[in-house]
Amino acid sequence: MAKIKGAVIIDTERCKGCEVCVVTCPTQTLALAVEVNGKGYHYSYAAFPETCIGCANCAVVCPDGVITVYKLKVE
Amino acid sequence: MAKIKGAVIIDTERCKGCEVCVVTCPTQTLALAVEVNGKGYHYSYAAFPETCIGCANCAVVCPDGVITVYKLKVE
Amino acid sequence: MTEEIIIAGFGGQGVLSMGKIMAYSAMMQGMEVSWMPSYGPEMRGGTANVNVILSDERISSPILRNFDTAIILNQQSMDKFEQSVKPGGTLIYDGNGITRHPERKDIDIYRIEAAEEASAMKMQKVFNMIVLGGFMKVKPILKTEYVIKGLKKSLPERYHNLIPMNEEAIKRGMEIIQKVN
Amino acid sequence: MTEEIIIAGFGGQGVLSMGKIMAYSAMMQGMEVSWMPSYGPEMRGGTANVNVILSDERISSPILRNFDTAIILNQQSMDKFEQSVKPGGTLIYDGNGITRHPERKDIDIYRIEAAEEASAMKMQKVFNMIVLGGFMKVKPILKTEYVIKGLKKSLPERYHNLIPMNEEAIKRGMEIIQKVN
Amino acid sequence: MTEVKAKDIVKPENLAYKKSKILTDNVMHYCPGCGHGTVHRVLAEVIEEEDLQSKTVGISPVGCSVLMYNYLDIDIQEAAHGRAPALATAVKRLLPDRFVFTYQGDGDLAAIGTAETIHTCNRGENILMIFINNGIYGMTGGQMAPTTLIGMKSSTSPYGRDVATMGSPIKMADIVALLPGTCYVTRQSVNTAAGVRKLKKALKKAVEYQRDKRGTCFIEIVSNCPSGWKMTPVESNKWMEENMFPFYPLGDIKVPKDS
Amino acid sequence: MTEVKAKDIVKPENLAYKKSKILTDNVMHYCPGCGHGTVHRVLAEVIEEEDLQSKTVGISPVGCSVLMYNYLDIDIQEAAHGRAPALATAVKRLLPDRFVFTYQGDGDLAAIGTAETIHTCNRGENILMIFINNGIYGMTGGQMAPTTLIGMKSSTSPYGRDVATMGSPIKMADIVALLPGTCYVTRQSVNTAAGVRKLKKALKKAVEYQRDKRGTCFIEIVSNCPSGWKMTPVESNKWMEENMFPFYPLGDIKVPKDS
Amino acid sequence: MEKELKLMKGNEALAEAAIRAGADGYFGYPITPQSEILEYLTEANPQATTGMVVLQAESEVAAINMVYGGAACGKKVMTSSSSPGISLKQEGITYIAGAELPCLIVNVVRGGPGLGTIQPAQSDYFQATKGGGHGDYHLLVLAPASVQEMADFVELSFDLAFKYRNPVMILSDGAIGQMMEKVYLKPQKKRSEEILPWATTGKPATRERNIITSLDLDPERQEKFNLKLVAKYREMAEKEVRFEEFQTDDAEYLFVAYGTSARICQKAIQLARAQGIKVGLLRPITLFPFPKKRLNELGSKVKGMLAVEMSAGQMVEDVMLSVNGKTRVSHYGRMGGMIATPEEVVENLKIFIKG
Amino acid sequence: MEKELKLMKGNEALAEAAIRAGADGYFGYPITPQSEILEYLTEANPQATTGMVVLQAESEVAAINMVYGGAACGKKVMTSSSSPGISLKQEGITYIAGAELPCLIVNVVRGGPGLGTIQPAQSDYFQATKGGGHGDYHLLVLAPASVQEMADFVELSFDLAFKYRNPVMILSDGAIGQMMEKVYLKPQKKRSEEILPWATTGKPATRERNIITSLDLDPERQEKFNLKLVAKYREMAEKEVRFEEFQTDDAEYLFVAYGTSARICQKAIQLARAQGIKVGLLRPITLFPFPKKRLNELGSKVKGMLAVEMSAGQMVEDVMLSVNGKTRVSHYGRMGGMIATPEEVVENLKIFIKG
Ligand SMILES: Cc1ncc(C[n+]2csc(CCOP(=O)(O)OP(=O)(O)O)c2C)c(N)n1
Ligand SMILES: Cc1ncc(C[n+]2csc(CCOP(=O)(O)OP(=O)(O)O)c2C)c(N)n1
Ligand code: SF4
Ligand code: SF4
Ligand code: SF4
Ligand code: SF4
Ligand code: SF4
Ligand code: SF4
Ligand SMILES: [Mg+2]
Ligand SMILES: [Mg+2]
Repeated sequence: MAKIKGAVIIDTERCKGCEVCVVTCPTQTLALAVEVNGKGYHYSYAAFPETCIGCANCAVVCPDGVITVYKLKVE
Repeated sequence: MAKIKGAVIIDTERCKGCEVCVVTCPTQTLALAVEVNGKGYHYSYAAFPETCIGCANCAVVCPDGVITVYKLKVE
Repeated sequence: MTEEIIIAGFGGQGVLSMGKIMAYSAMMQGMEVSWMPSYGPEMRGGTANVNVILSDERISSPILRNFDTAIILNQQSMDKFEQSVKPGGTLIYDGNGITRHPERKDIDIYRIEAAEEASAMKMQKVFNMIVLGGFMKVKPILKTEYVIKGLKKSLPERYHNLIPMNEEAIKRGMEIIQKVN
Repeated sequence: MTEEIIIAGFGGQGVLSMGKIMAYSAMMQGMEVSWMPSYGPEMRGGTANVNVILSDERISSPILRNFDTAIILNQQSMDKFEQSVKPGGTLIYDGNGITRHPERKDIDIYRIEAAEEASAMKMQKVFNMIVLGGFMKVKPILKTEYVIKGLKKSLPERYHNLIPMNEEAIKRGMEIIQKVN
Repeated sequence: MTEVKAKDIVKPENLAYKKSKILTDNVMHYCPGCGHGTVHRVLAEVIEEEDLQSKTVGISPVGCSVLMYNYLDIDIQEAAHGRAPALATAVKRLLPDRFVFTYQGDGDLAAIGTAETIHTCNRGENILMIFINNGIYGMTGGQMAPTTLIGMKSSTSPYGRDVATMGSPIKMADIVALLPGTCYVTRQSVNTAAGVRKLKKALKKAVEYQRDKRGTCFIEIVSNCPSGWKMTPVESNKWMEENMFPFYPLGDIKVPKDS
Repeated sequence: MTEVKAKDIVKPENLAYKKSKILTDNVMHYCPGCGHGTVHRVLAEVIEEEDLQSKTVGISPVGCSVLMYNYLDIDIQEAAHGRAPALATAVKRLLPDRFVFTYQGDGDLAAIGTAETIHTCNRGENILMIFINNGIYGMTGGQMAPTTLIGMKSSTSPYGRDVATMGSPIKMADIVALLPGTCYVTRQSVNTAAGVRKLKKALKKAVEYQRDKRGTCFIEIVSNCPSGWKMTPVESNKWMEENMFPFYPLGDIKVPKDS
Repeated sequence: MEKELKLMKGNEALAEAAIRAGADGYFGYPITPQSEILEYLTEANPQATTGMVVLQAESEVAAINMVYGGAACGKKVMTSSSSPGISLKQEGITYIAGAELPCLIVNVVRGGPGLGTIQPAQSDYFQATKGGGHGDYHLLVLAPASVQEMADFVELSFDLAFKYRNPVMILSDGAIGQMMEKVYLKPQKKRSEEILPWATTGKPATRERNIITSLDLDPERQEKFNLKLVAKYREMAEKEVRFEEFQTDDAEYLFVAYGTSARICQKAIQLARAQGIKVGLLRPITLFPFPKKRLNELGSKVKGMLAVEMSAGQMVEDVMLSVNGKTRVSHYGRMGGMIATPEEVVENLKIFIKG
Repeated sequence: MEKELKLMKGNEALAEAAIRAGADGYFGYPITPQSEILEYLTEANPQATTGMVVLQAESEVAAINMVYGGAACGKKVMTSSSSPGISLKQEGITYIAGAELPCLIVNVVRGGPGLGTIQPAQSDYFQATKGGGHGDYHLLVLAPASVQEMADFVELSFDLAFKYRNPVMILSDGAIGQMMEKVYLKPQKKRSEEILPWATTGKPATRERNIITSLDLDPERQEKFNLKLVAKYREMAEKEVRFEEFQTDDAEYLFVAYGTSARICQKAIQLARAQGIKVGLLRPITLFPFPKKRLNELGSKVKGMLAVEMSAGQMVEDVMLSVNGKTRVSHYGRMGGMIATPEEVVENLKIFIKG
């Protein structure tokens, strides 16, 4: 069965830690970091990258447009 | 049979000759005068006073409120 | 030569357009002109007046207190402007509706029964042209040919058939104006 | 005595309210005070600073270029205000997030690890009170009892249970502030 | 049947109609046949009959009715163009037991004053708004109004109102009826005696609703402007019936739920 | 199933989503989680995908989005508070083949700009109006907006919006849908990926309608203001779903007759 | 009753003082840097205590016209805004002046033109004093220089507004609006229940109807009205000029400055005198009427006057008109939300002295 | 091509001249005494010939903001109104000045304040020249005194507006708007098709995006912008001052008057000289920038200057600022729609001469 694997690249320095992507992700791939970035925000990152299915929902809801998504069909 | 007789008093100096009362009167009592008043208007007057039934329609539509109406029930 | 004129009467008597035709024809004759109305809220029945200046020189003030000629078409205007005619000047008035006639001795007074004439001729619309004719007779500044040109310019094309009637009115005005004093 | 102070840091660090409590307690001690914030569009994350003046005399300008004391809570503010301390004046700063430490030799420099302490004590909310405690130690103008009074006035009734925690924070601040040069 | 002479009829006890004393003796500056005068007269009657003179504050607009204060013997404020509802809002809030009304033309209420109209209705201010819709700017000499009909000529739509460039006539009553703040929205006319009598009833209802603090009452009166329309008064009324009424149908648009 | 490493996936040919180039690299000044940013991003995508950069003139309002010109790589005019539709009217009439849109908040569009909103829609200007309804004045620190919900607290309704004194929240989309000048009126949101994708479709329709000169398109976006509402972004989205959406239901309110 | 001591922002002090002065109504629209006024009032909710009406209007235009309506009822009403909002109110303001109504308008000035900045400025001086609206009218303009004056000028404004039946403006700026200082607040006054004889509150049988209007279609009557206004402004100029002097006795040079700039000049005087420069300050408190007479007198005494303003040079024109060539007059200004420091004022005084 | 001779009202001449100057758009709202401008344009329907857009807006506020939008596209756009409408436009005007946009605003002044009268006045001088809106900005203000100038100043205004990227105002009055005179009209110009480099017309790949705004949240940058404006106004003062002199060579006294008042003063000169009084006239054509330098020179030559205005005294302040005490300056004014006659001006000149 063909499966879709995804990966996200988050520009963590520009992330404002709003968590909107985190709650949107259907596969709980994302989480907010314990550390803060240069602006003082707990940025979002792919805590469980292997679960990402590349649906781009996170990127589509990110108000700051800091997520880039890639996906690959894996046989 | 009881009949209603009416009479109108028109303040001809204040009348602007708009003719609205004339066309409103159900009994064709009123007409515009050939002469003009001090303001240059062909004022309205009771051309056929005997036909007036005192319905006050003329007074009610007169924009300048210059008509006073009286009526009497005649047996 | 500078002629300073006021025309005053009811709105609807064609006061403003008479002034306009005067100014236009003078302009066609190469003169300097100004036409300055007193304007009010745009409603019927008020009074209207216009200052018209016809001159060989550049016109300074278009608004004046005293005039060479006053053309007066109702009682209110008579009350207001009789005194504004310069000594030696001219007052032309229509007697219709005038209850107190002009009394000054130091000016020339003319009367023109234009309203009467207009209704006799069934040409209410050209009442003001009759008055204009009177003025042209008394003060021969404007030439009839230019007045007609002026009319042509100021009337929309579709009314040009009315021009002969206007010409007729001017002629009548010239005939019926009468010196009073 | 006149003490001219600037407090500068991120919005959200409690810069403005620290200034307000200073002003309030000084006022309760009978001093003249002024509190002048730099205000921006009301959005999070910007920088904030406030000029506070405590004085025995009527205060003239509430806006100043040079200060007796600067309390500096982030790098941007350090860059902007280090030079504005008067020679012989005082600079107090929190080392957290500071990448370039103050370099002046002609002023007294104090460091207070308030952010660290606040998170150690799990009292992030009273970070600014720790800093205030440090200031009170270095510049003994404000009396703790009046500061507490000030806190009571500025906190809504329902938060008065937090006052002991604030008092504790001030005490900690007095303890942990350290002279650097 | 006996012969009756006029002098037998004209006696105080036989009086059938006389203008209200609230209408002053000043000659109204309105053009012959203009509906403004009729509305003033009816309004005066209502104020008299409801004994409201000492309680009424009226707000006149900028428009032909700017001089309303010369004709109604009540306290009146003359507002800036379009702002009568703002004045009325303050008056009513500061003097909640007074009867407060605005009187506005279509330029005033539906063009420059659109925001004030909508927000006053939306707040549900307890006032009466009287809206004289004559499809034109009367006062300034007959320019196009927001309510000018499609194809209708005015001094600023000399070739007729063109939808593509000037938009469609706007139905303010329908818009304010949408807002929860209004309690009574109706469209009336004064070109016939029956119409005038209906308007009077509507005005009385508005007085009652205001007394009961029900919200904003909005009475539109589709009216004529013989001068602006370049018609005789009688022609203008006819034209109005044939052209305005189909587009602005008369009758109640919104009535209080329990009435 | 083979193990796939991130580095195998992150390759240009596998790109699934990347922000549009029309969105500049400037860090947006919006608060974390604010819907303004999302709408900007979608708008940028549409402008890019429809190849409109060289044809677009945008009008930003006074409100949090005043600085829109820092984030969209297109020509932008910054209007006075409430007046964006007036600017857009002139731009579109002078440059009829350009894609012209306004972007306004609820204070801007539904309070001070009410008259411009309504008359621009009534004239049926061929523009797109984007309306961010977050029920509050974000920019100035959280004051009540005309669209603030009943009972909702703000810095000028600290005890909650009270209908009796402050009126009800106003539904601008419903009002403008009444006007013949509008061709497309819809209410959207950006709090979920599905919502964002719908908004994008709506924007593309508006582009098409404007190209076809169908009249005014009006897209309301019910959005959040975490700062003004004093909530975290995630809380604010939840609150919005539970409170704003019932009152401002999402979906099309008016669509062109033949579509 | 004792005055109450508080630490408040200028905006808050003004709002609280309005309640205590027995104001009947406030109508406003949010704008930085003065939104605290409306916010404070909605929080304080005086409707429940004094009965004062507080209403957020749909716009500044609506707000000023609400003020018009309320003032026409003889009520103590007010509005506040900042520069762009005040520009929008200009038509309403000239109507209020033309209808001779009392009211208070507060402008907490920010940098302009246009949307500008939200930082403090004094660049609305011309608008406030010469008439930003059309027609020959003037506001009476008060310029507070402290939070205390923000509070005190409210009652003063209402008193003057009713005395002259003229709108009064408090011309403040973002600095004074946003800063906190000590302020002594007066005790609560009761709202007046008096019905003023000219007010439109419903016509009783006992008087003629009252009409509030700014219209007169007859220019002769309108001119009489204009002359009445001129006479009123002249009376203000005679009776209502207010100013404060600092160290003018021995001054060889004079700062002229109001509001925030005057505060800065006070400090600049200390600095300058420490350097041996004898400089004083005249602080106009009323900007209209302007302290012309006193400045003219001082014009004979000093070697020069430096107008210090947060503007490109506006009040300086009134200074020049006051001294009419008697002494040198110059201007030093910062703009766009920038505020001069006392130090730079001294530097510029020295440049001025050098000529 | 020949110039065309017509008899026209000032308002009509201005409207026709706008079409012929190749204007791109007019946005206005009716108000007496200038409604003829919009009426003339709708009748002429230039959309069908030159492509000029003519639109009746829902209000003056909308109209001025349409002008803002159109000007931001680099188009030749204009609006017109009369006093109350101009007051409403103040916010829009200061935005346009703050965004450095070119446009033409026509004010056909009527008596104020408030609704006032509809008769001619000159009481909006301060508003026009000092800035009726907030913030430090100025319009370039032209004052026509004839129907010919109503026509001629349209193209001049657009030229100046684009040269300086600054709004230009034609400050006329009801008399000049309503009166008819001879006017020579220039031939029709084609509308420009040039796309200006700063205009917002859609960003091609070849340039950075264009942004039109009056906002700068950073006061330091805002101040730099304010200084740029100051420099621009200074440049105008150097290059754009326009005025006309009548019989100043031998004048012992000087009238200073613009627009309608200047016309009246010309006649007054004739009357006064006939009585042996050597009086001349300086007529400022630009009110901002004001002919300060020339007046200052004349200040050394004449025994006094009488500013004649249809106002309570506004331009007279600029006359005084120009001469700075060098000579006596006084004011004679009518108000509220009244116009002085030449005779009464002479009477008042005599009173002035007596002292
Ligand atoms: C701010 C302002 N703009 C414009 C005007 C000019 N004006 C006076 S009345 C009017 C319109 C009147 O039309 P409407 O409201 O329909 O009233 P009507 O005269 O038809 O009864 C206008 C535009 C004004 N006085 N003030
Ligand atoms: C004439 C004017 N009035 C008021 C303001 C202040 N102001 C700036 S933004 C704003 C409201 C913003 O609210 P909204 O339109 O809802 O936008 P948001 O910030 O919520 O996106 C106000 C009142 C102004 N700049 N200009
Ligand atoms: S692309 Fe989809 S699965 Fe992957 S992180 Fe984003 S939302 Fe989650
Ligand atoms: S949505 Fe964007 S800004 Fe928000 S946490 Fe996720 S990556 Fe960061
Ligand atoms: S009262 Fe009736 S019948 Fe008599 S004249 Fe009037 S309308 Fe005619
Ligand atoms: S309706 Fe009145 S004004 Fe008109 S003609 Fe009849 S009486 Fe005269
Ligand atoms: S212009 Fe029209 S609305 Fe005005 S009074 Fe005349 S008819 Fe009535
Ligand atoms: S204040 Fe509200 S609307 Fe403005 S950026 Fe912040 S969250 Fe968004
Ligand atoms: Mg109308
Ligand atoms: Mg909002």
